[in-house]
Amino acid sequence: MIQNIPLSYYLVISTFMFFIGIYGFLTRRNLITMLMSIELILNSVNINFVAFNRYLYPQQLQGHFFMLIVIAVAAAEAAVAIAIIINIYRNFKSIDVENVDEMKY
Amino acid sequence: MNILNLFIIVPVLTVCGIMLTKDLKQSRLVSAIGMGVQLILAFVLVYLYLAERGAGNTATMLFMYDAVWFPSLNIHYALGVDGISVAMIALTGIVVFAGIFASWKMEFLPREFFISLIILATGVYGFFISIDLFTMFLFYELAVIPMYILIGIWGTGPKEYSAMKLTLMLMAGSALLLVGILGIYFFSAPAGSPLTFNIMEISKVHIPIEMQRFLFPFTFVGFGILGALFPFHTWSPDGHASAPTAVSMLHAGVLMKLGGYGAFRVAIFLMPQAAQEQAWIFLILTSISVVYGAFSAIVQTDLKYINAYSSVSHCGLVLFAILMMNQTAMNGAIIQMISHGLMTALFFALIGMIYGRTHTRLINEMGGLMKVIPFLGVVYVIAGLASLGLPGFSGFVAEMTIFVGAFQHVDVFHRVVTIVAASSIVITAVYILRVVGILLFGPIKNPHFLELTDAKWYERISTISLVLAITAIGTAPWWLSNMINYSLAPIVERISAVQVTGLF
Amino acid sequence: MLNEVMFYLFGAMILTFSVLTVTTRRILRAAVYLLFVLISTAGLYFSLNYNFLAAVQLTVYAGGIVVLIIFSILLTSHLSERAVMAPLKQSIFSALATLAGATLTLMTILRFSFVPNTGVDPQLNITDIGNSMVSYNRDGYALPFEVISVLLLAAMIGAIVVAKKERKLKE
Amino acid sequence: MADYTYTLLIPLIPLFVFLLLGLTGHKMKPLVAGLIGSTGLGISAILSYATAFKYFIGSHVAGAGYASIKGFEVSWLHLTDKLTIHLGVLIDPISVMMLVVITTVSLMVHIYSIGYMKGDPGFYRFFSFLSLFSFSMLGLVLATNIFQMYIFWELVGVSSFLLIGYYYEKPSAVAASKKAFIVTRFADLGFLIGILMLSFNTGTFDFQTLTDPHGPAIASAGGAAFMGLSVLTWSLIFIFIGGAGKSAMFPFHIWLPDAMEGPTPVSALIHAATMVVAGVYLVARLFPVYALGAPDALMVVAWVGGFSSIFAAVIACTQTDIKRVLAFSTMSQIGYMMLSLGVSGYGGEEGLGFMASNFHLFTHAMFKALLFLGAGAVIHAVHTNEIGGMGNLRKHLPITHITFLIACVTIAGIPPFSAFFSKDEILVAAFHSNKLLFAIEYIVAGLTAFYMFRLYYGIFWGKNTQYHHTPHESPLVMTIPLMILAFGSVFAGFIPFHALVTSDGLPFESKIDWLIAIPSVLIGVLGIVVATVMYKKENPLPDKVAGTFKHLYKWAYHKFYWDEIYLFVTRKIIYRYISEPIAWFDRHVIDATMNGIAGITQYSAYAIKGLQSGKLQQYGFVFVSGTIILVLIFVYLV
Repeated sequence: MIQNIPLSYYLVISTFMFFIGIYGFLTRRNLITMLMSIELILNSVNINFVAFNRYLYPQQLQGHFFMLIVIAVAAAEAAVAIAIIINIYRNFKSIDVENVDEMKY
Repeated sequence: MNILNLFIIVPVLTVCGIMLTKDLKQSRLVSAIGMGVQLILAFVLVYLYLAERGAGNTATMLFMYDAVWFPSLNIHYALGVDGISVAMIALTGIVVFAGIFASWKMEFLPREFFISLIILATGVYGFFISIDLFTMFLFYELAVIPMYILIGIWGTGPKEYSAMKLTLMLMAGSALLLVGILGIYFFSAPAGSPLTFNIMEISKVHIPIEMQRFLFPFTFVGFGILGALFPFHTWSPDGHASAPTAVSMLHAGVLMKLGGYGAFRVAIFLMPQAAQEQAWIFLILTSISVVYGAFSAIVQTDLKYINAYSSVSHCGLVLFAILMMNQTAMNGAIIQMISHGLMTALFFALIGMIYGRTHTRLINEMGGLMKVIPFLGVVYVIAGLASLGLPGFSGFVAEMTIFVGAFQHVDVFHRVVTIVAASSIVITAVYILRVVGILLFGPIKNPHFLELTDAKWYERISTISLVLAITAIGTAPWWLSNMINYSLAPIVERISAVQVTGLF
Repeated sequence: MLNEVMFYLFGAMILTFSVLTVTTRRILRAAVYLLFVLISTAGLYFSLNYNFLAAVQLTVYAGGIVVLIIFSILLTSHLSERAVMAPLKQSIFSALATLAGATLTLMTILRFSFVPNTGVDPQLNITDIGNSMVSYNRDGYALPFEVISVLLLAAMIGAIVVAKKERKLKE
Repeated sequence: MADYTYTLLIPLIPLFVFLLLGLTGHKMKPLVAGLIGSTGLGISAILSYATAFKYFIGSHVAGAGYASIKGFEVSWLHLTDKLTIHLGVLIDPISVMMLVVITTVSLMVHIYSIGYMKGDPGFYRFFSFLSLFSFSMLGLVLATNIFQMYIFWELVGVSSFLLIGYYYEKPSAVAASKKAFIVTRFADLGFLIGILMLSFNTGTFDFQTLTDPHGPAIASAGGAAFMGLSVLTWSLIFIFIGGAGKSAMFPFHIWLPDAMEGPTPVSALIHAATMVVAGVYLVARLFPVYALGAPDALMVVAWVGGFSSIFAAVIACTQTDIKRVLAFSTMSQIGYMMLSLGVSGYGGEEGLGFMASNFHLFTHAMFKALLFLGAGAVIHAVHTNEIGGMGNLRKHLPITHITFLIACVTIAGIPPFSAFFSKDEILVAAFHSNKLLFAIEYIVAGLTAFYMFRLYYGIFWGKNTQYHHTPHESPLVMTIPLMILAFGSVFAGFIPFHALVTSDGLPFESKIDWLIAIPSVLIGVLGIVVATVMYKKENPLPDKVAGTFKHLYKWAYHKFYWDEIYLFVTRKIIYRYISEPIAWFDRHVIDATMNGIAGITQYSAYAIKGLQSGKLQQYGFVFVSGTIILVLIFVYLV
């Protein structure tokens, strides 16, 4: 069964996903794509939780619930973020992150 | 109930009372009553103090009160007074009282103004009565911070700039001071016994000389900045010029004395060896202060600047005398603090009153005011004469005590700085008479001045109370001097017990 | 065997679509690629025998969040629009930092040998999960559940307030 | 020993009057204020006369000498273990003599002022200041110790300041008062330093201890040396600087002519009879110390006095403002007194100069006050100070004329008027000590007679000047003091000073040395004759003489440019080259440094705030790289 696939493989996948998300966050100019990058990051973390739960402590449920909570947080975050993005769009007529630097200093 | 606690409680109650008031009339009334009570308390304290001494109480500090308020660091709310602090409290009482009357017509945000003013006064009272270094520092900060608000909101001219400058420089002083105080705290306790902030406890041990050498400059300069030590005095002219009348009065009259008092009570008293060693540096600085301030005052054209520079000169004399470290000079320093506090408060009150009438502080635009506002004119002349050290007023007593004391040192260095400092009495005469001559005498330059009215009753209360105090000290100095001398004796004994071969 | 195939398949899909998500110039496509990533992740969960999680992943993430994102894309962009890419310098530095981070993490992970607990092969059913979610016993998660529900409520209200058009002051 | 506690009242009554008039005077009728002032002073005068009578005659045991007695003393301020400032009254020959002089002149001036100041809006103020001055001056002469003297010395200075600046709306008066105060203040600094040195070395302020010939002060004469002179000598020289400032000795004399801006009675009281002789009194007070402890300091006194007397006499010959002529004459006469003290020795016949100095002080007070009050009457009548605006007044002002003439004859040293006696003693003392000084005094005697009669002729004879309204004689309230003082001027010379006021309290025999007296009288007469020839009738002679000594005349007329030198020093050097640079330095260097520190802080803040760009991705990049680096450090390197 799953023993054929080592735990590290999952971790490798989640690591790559995580850093791809970070790369996206650092390079994409569109706020929504940045948001999507964050979703990637969160998702990669979820994979870790689930994999650890499955491999190391299969009789327990912590990983499950962490994942559920992260999803909930991700949903909440997405909702708020999109609300903010829409508001920004309304004020700046753009959602390019380069234009949104009023909050400096 | 310890009487000293009242000095904190009464202002706090007054502040609460002001919060309940609605307008200028009510708030100034409450302030006047509160500070009047405080003034009476101050006199009661003087009386009780003298009575205790008369009854043969020889303890260094009287009316001690002690409560722990931060046990883990051994910080106490420790109170106690000796003759010196009693004298300073009486000074504060008079100046604050006069200050309230000088701001009788504070139309703009009166409640907030009086609250800030009284918080400041609380800080000053607290500073003078506490004998715990940390509590002292706390009250010191409490006195300095409201200054920013008072100048920044109710000031004139470039008030934000001045307020910022004053506060920042004084805060820099506080920072140095904090280093000094913490250093004293950590290095004063003998091995095995708990660390303490209590001055009387610390004075029983000797801080290691190496630490003293390091900590003394921090502490002395920290207090010295507030005492307008050259070259850290530049906040004073700007700050005073921008501050509203009562604030200038309190600041020059009382707050700057915190510097002198602290330098004496903390820096020199607790670290006598280092003080003896390093005194020469600061003696040079202070004698520069004295002469330099006076010379600068000669060419100023703004009344408040003149007075601010004169304060630099006079406060320089205070620190100068403290550094002479003998009983007579130190006695003179304390009297000079009180005397200068009263005189300069009187000056600033008068300047405020004159400014309120003429709407200018530039002496070149004024002239002949004696004719139209004789009361203020006469009081101004009295203040001027007191300031240049006329016998019969407090300044003379203070200066003469200082000079006689300073002259007790036989070496050339001390003689030279003494003579340099003494020469300020001539320069002082020059700038005082210049101002008086231009401002009050001569023909009236501006026809609009002919319509000016003389002092109102509240202005008279303010000025007369100060003039009376100045004259009282000037004509009967012995009670003040003896009161101070009694308390100075143990301090001087401690200082002179350590004879260090300094540079001179 | 099947598991292995599924794992490699989903792993490859995840990586591919992740890369595509962050590199494509069309924003709507990026959202769709993201959807694929999420679905592939759900596939991974299936292969781990965690059906409930996979279901949640599909419904909430793929069904909820992605739809939300797509809506907002439609609200704020034109479909024909090509996303502006970051300047080369920024891309290179980001890539370098990312690569360094990935290398570092991978080195850490791979150097550590995890010892899987192979003794049990739990058969989880939804009832157990539901019970422990609302249980307040030692292994119960009632409190986090409540907390997260409050958070969701707050986020919802917050999102509404933020996104609401400000009323004109002068009417 | 007699009880002299009541002498305390002599200064205290004027103080009370000062406070009364100062606080409530503006509500009084002017005349009431004047009367209160005069009455107060009158009581003081009577008490002084009583004291003088009691001290010199009443309780004196013949042949025992005059002791110095402390009538009263309280401790005022405790300074060090040894030094305590006391306030009290000291009764000895010179203080009693000064009491008489001050109260007499002051009383005359008070009465005179009731007429002179009539109608002035500040009438009460004038009288309260006069009382303040009287109080201070009396306190000064009664001082039991040098510090008390310094206290009253300053008070005297300030009363002088207030009275010179009495017409405060007149800029020249304000300037003059300022000048007087600051110049004397500068000299007082010397006095203060002198006191500090003296008291430190002797451990006492007290005059009785200081002047005790076997006391610590004189015993310390040999002490450490600085520039060849002992500490005692230096301290006494410093003290003399203070005295020279008050007494308008060269080079501190510049304030005195300007001080004539004050009302004339003030000039008579302060700047002729009393305050300006305070310097003489100071040296006389410390005379045993000077004579026994520091003869070098005494030489300084003599030479400063001698130089001042001839310097002032030369200037006086050229001035045209009558009050300024009198001012320089005062300076010249005080120079006489100083010189006389300077050439004196201690004890017995040796102390002739000391006696002569005090004698001259006494007679000078009488005739100089008379001259000033007479000049005041003239000014009152013609409303100008300039000699050019006067002339031929003898018919209009008969009483003033006679009394003025008496005073002029007195100052010229013609027997039997009082100054003849006192001046003769001075000349004798100088003759026995220093021939050069003696010669100077002869010249000064001639010059004195010359310029006084120049003045006299200029006012009362000379050309017929047209006046706007006919000058009329002053009221009785002004002329009676003139007559009383004239009486004093004539007969004061017969007081046996050598039996009363001597350096060691013991009387000695003194008689007129005709070999010296007759030439001096002749010189005086010569001066009068020259003045008569030149000025009695209007003639071109004065201009011709002035033309002959053109440069000397010009220099003397401009007071040898001392005012200009002082102006240069104060305006240019102190104001322009010290104060302004310091003020500039304060604003532009020290304050700029502070502002610079603030500026640097602000600049760095701006520099750092660039990092806070608001660019989300930049933050993200920094965050990620930072995390990587930290992980690298903490996981792999540490």
